[in-house]
Amino acid sequence: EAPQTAAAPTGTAGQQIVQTPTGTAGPTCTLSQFGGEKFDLKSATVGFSQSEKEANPFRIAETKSIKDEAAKLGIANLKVTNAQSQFSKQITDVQQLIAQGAKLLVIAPLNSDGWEPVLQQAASKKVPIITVDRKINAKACTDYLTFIGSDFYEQGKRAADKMIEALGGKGKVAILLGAPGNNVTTERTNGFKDRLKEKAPGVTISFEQTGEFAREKGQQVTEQLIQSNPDINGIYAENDEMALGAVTALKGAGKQPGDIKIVSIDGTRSAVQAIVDGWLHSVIESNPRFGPLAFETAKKFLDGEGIADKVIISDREYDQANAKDSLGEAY
Amino acid sequence: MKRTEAVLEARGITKRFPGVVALDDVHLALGAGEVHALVGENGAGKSTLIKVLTGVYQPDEGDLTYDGAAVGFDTPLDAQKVGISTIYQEVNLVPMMSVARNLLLGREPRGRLGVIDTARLYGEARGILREYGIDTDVRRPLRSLGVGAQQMVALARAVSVDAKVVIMDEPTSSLEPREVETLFGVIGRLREAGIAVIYVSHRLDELYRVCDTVTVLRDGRVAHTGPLAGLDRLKLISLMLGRDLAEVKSSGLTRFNRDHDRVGGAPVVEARGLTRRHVLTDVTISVRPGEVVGLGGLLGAGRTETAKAIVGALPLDGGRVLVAGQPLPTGRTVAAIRAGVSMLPEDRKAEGIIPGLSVRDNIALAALPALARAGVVSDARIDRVVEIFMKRLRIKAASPYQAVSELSGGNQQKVLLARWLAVRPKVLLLDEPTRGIDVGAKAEVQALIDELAEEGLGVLLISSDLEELVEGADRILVLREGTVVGELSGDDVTEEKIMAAIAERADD
Amino acid sequence: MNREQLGRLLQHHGAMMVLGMLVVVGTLGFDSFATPDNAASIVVSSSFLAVVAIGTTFVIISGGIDLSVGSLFVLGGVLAAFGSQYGFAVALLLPLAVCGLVGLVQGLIIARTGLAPFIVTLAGLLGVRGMMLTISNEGATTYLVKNPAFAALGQGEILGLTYPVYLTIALALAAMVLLQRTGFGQNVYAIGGNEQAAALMGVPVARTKIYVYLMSGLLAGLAGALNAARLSSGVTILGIGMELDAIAAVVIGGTLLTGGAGGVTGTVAGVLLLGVIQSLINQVGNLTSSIQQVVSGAFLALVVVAQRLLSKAQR
Amino acid sequence: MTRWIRDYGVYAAVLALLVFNVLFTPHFLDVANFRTQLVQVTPIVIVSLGMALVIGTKGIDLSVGSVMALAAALTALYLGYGAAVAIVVALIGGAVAGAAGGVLVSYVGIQPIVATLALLVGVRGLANVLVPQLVEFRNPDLIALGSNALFGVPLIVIIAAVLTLLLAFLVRRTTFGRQVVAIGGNRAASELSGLPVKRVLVLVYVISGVLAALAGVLATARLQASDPTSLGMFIELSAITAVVVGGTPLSGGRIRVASTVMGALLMQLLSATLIKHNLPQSWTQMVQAVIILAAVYLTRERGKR
Ligand SMILES: Nc1ncnc2c1ncn2[C@@H]1O[C@H](COP(=O)(O)OP(=O)(O)OP(=O)(O)O)[C@@H](O)[C@H]1O
Ligand SMILES: Nc1ncnc2c1ncn2[C@@H]1O[C@H](COP(=O)(O)OP(=O)(O)OP(=O)(O)O)[C@@H](O)[C@H]1O
Ligand SMILES: [Mg+2]
Ligand SMILES: [Mg+2]
Repeated sequence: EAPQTAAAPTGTAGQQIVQTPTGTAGPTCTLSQFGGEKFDLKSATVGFSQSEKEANPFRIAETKSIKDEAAKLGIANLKVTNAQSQFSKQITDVQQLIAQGAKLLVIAPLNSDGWEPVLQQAASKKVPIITVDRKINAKACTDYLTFIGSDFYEQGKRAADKMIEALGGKGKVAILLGAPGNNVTTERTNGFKDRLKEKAPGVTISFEQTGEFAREKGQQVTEQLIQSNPDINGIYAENDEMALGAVTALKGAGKQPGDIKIVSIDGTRSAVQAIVDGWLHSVIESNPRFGPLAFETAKKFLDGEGIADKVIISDREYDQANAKDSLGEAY
Repeated sequence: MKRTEAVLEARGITKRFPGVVALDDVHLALGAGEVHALVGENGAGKSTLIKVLTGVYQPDEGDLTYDGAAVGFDTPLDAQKVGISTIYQEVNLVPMMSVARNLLLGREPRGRLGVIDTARLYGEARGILREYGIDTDVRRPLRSLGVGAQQMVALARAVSVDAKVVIMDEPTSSLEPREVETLFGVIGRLREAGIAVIYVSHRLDELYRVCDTVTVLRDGRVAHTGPLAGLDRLKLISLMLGRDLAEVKSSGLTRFNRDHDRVGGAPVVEARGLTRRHVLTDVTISVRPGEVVGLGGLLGAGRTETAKAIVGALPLDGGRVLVAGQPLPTGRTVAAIRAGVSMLPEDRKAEGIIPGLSVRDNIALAALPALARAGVVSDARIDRVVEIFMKRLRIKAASPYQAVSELSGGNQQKVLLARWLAVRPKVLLLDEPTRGIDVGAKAEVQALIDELAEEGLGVLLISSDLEELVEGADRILVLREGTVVGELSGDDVTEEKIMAAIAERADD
Repeated sequence: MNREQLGRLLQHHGAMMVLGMLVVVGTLGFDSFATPDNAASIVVSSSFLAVVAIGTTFVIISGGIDLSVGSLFVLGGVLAAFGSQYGFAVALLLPLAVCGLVGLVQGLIIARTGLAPFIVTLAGLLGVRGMMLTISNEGATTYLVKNPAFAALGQGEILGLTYPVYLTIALALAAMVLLQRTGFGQNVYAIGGNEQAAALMGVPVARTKIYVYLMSGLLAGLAGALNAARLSSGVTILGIGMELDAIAAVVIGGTLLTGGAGGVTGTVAGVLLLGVIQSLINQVGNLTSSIQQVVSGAFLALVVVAQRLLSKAQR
Repeated sequence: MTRWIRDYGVYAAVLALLVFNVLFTPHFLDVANFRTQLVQVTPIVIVSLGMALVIGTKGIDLSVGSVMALAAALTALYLGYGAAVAIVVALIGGAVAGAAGGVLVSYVGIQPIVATLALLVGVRGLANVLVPQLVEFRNPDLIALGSNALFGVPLIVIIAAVLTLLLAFLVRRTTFGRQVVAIGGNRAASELSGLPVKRVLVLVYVISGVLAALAGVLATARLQASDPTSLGMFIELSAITAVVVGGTPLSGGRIRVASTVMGALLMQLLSATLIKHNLPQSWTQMVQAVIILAAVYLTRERGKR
């Protein structure tokens, strides 16, 4: 595990970079192992199942990246569905994509568990599935092809590192949790807590309430929090929206930038701007631009190359040092 | 007639509602084969007693014996199970369910596997209804029947079970004469079979025709109980009203005095050729100031529809209404009311009172715009109007702020009259203004109608009570199947002639 | 008479007709719409909502409403997955017992205190989701279905359709018989049509209501359990807004929200209609999520308005 | 006594919760804390006022949350023309959405819950079509509206208070208010009494829409961002709860304005208490369920069996 602090190489404008280069780590999967047949990506029906409304920067960037890349590659028949945050609907969406003859599926799962029916159907038709952003709890290469995305647990740990750094190893921290029942929430929380326990017992968590990944909720919870716990030193927000809501709350309470250290995850433009303005201490990136990597993986797979069981991207982080310069690359 | 031990007996029943003692130490004994009249003014406690007898209410004090044993019914179902069958005052069936399912609810014929056998369900229902002279498609929803037919279904439902006691709370208030005869036939048969009947009605003629004994309730207490034969009619009324016999005698039975000498001038409202498919055909009616025009006919003849059409509450296929020569826009109640035409609806509960509001708010409702300044209500003005009408109509209420739903039927009716008088109409359409209200209140309402006509108000009076119609109206139009089939005026206004007018065409 | 029949036909089978129309449109417009796979996906995914909506149909006909079914659905799933580690019977019975109990309690409160069903089941919606979060460690734990027999209950197939589909059909038929051909069904219609009258006619109003909410709870729990079997896990993020889908399906199916009229056939058609609309949107395959929402809302309004106008025209 | 509980139960419950917090919640007595609670409850109060009116007619308005979102979207779109213009457009949007619901309910005759359910889905979609994602703004006027105070009382709280008084006046003292209650009590009778039933109904839904839109504008001003995706999500349930807990029956025919505000405050204090004591979400929801039931049970209509 290597903490990544590198800013993106110039010229790639926020492109994802792979942390574990394909072929070096873990078992790989080839077309013959998978059992499928080669087909021409350009003329095939490709399905993309988005999980949530394209209403936040992450999802917008994610869907756009897939569509743009498909267009760039000349994939004429890209079918996009959106489950509107309803898991049952996503299952049905994917099944209907399969029924429409999709030869390749790119899925941004709403949830890691519960994919049994889809996986069975895809496996029987030998449709390779690439899941992006979130994992599916199943066997790579048999049930699905591979996973491309960040390591949420790792993000939580890195956020903890940043928090420890900001507080100098001592202080009281509040957590703005994501939506309950979400794998992302769970992993980002666990990573954060484990790391604190391990590295900085002096930092205690005195408050954790859900902000449901939404700005307004983040604002409201923070308002209550700073009222009843005025001695709080840091806030860990599990996404940028809640962090920005917290900033509004702090402003409203007459706090100055930096009074309370805020660390969050995602790397949206507004959040990076807030670092520049001094309100956020740092942001761990979670890069949504899966298009190029997903289709590159698919092409390699179809060309017979071995594909790793997971493709973990290296997320950057933003802080005072690089925020201003990286503003253009944030999504 | 055999009189044996009481089948059903109530002793010392007391029932209190917030603010009222509805029943106070009431005794009632009912023998097998006895038809027992239960009478009293509106609000005397008749319906409450019935509800106590049948498990709808629990008495605060007192006890019941049934078949010689002490009983207590927690629900109406308990009472029904042991053989007490009841027709409650309001038509109490389920409008959206079919006639057959209403009729046999709770005892549907079962087929194999204990599942309802629909063929038999419909067959049995048809059979039962035919006995009561109703020939209708039993699969139709009940609400598609007229009120009278619905009442007959309720009757058939109550009587067709194996009951030892049948209780009827004002069963005839919405029946037409022929149906009333059928009902009396049924009661006769029940008596033969040794079944006890409690019969509530405000129509004294009926009581004398079918009842053996009578219990008079007044203000929740038993004022008299004993055989009906030999009890003078005026005496009975004085018992109900709690007034001297002499006083009752002097005021007479109906309060109408017909000769409205100030009738005259151009019609204040004129309806021409009102037509609505299947309901009304070319109905033309006019009412002059100070005139009481009666509208006669059997149930379902289209009288209510005519009145509704005039005030714009019924969409029409043809015809128009003129007020003082000016045509009214069709289908707009607001316009009719503004022009001075108001209607007192037939169904007090469903279309009249606003139960949650006070007497005061109910009276002021229609006149609100007139009683307000720039949309802001003026309490002073409302108080004045409410006071005037409560006094004039002798509305009995604890205060203007009492909820109207707590008033007895007669007083509710007066509140509604007050609502309409408060908008100062030129014409009032009264649809069954005295239905279900007691002799005392009835006389008051009738006197009021008279008085209003004297003052120059035009009145259209719809009533199924022929006596009332004859005594009250200057001129009578007879409707049948939505068409005017006769007009009577002057000396022709008699019950016989009305009957003849209805019958003449019926025999075609 | 003829018009009356026509009106009744439209009220009862309007959803069925619109469904037919949409299927024709879909078949003509999209090659991949009328394929067995796509049809199966619609039917299979609709079956769970259908089971829930059958319960909702009873509740609505009785003049009530049940907002707790979405929460009971997810609770049922979590309990089933949790119970599956103790065997098939526990996996199936635990959710039924708990969800049935919740339904029973709601029914008792509604029937005995006269509180508005809307509010009681709204409290249920919150409370049950809270229970689910407690069991699943604030939603962090997803129990996996360990019992293969139980998983097969949700995944096994006959003729390309999974068991839950057949179970749903059986339940719908049973519900139809229950509603039309038993005393209980008659009582449900009666209390929905006129509660006071029903009481006076000797209908056990309280008991009927209690059964209705009990049934709704049981069916929601069963649907959740079946879904967990299908997904092989007790997913904790399900069921949000499902009560509204169920109500929409019931209403589209011609059941009056005021109670006293309606039926199961319409509900099933309503559920399928929602499924077909979703599928058509997916067939287009390029609508943005917000446009999808506008289309769904507009369609719901359209169906209800059309139904209303047609049934008005009959009079 | 029972009557007293029915009429003033909400006040007692709010008081009880206040006492609990004063005793057990640190820093509860700070002025800033009360400001926070009032500011947070404002949108719910404003929405509840409209909801109370709708419920008074025996209706229900599920679309309020989506209308808030629509208002947020419109505000963002028209902010370029100045805050005043944006607000007016947003309120007009709310009025139009409300009118759509009102027309469906009164003229077409669709049950309120269905009509407004369709709007709930459709209007939120529309708001998202107009503004697909959260938009931050820097308009000083709008930000001032959300954060400024007058004599220490936040502007938006003053606005909510004034609206409460206005609505109480409307309900108690105007012809319109009486007509609303009468229609809820008995629609057929109101029609025959010559009340402009359909017009009143449309107006009621329009008022609800405008109030929801205003709530949306204020929430947007406070958030300093327009967020049509999640703004007002599920607020209809909170508002209905506030109204019912305040003793306005869902069966219509009665409206209690002051108690509705108390109902909203009760729910706000409750959630604040649970958050401040850092209880997990699961607890929060279960406690809320119990309190709602208890409150509604105590304030229920009695005498009817
Ligand atoms: N549910 C109730 N709550 C409060 N008061 C009631 C209730 N039911 C009846 N009352 C009151 O009890 C008294 C008796 O009413 P009841 O209905 O028994 O009269 P009634 O003799 O049947 O009159 P009517 O001839 O008009 O039918 C009246 O004063 C009435 O206002
Ligand atoms: N809801 C309805 N559906 C179908 N037909 C109806 C409906 N209501 C009334 N009718 C029919 O309209 C006609 C007129 O009925 P209406 O009630 O006006 O009679 P009426 O003379 O006023 O009798 P009464 O007032 O004594 O009940 C009848 O043929 C009746 O069957
Ligand atoms: Mg009575
Ligand atoms: Mg009539």
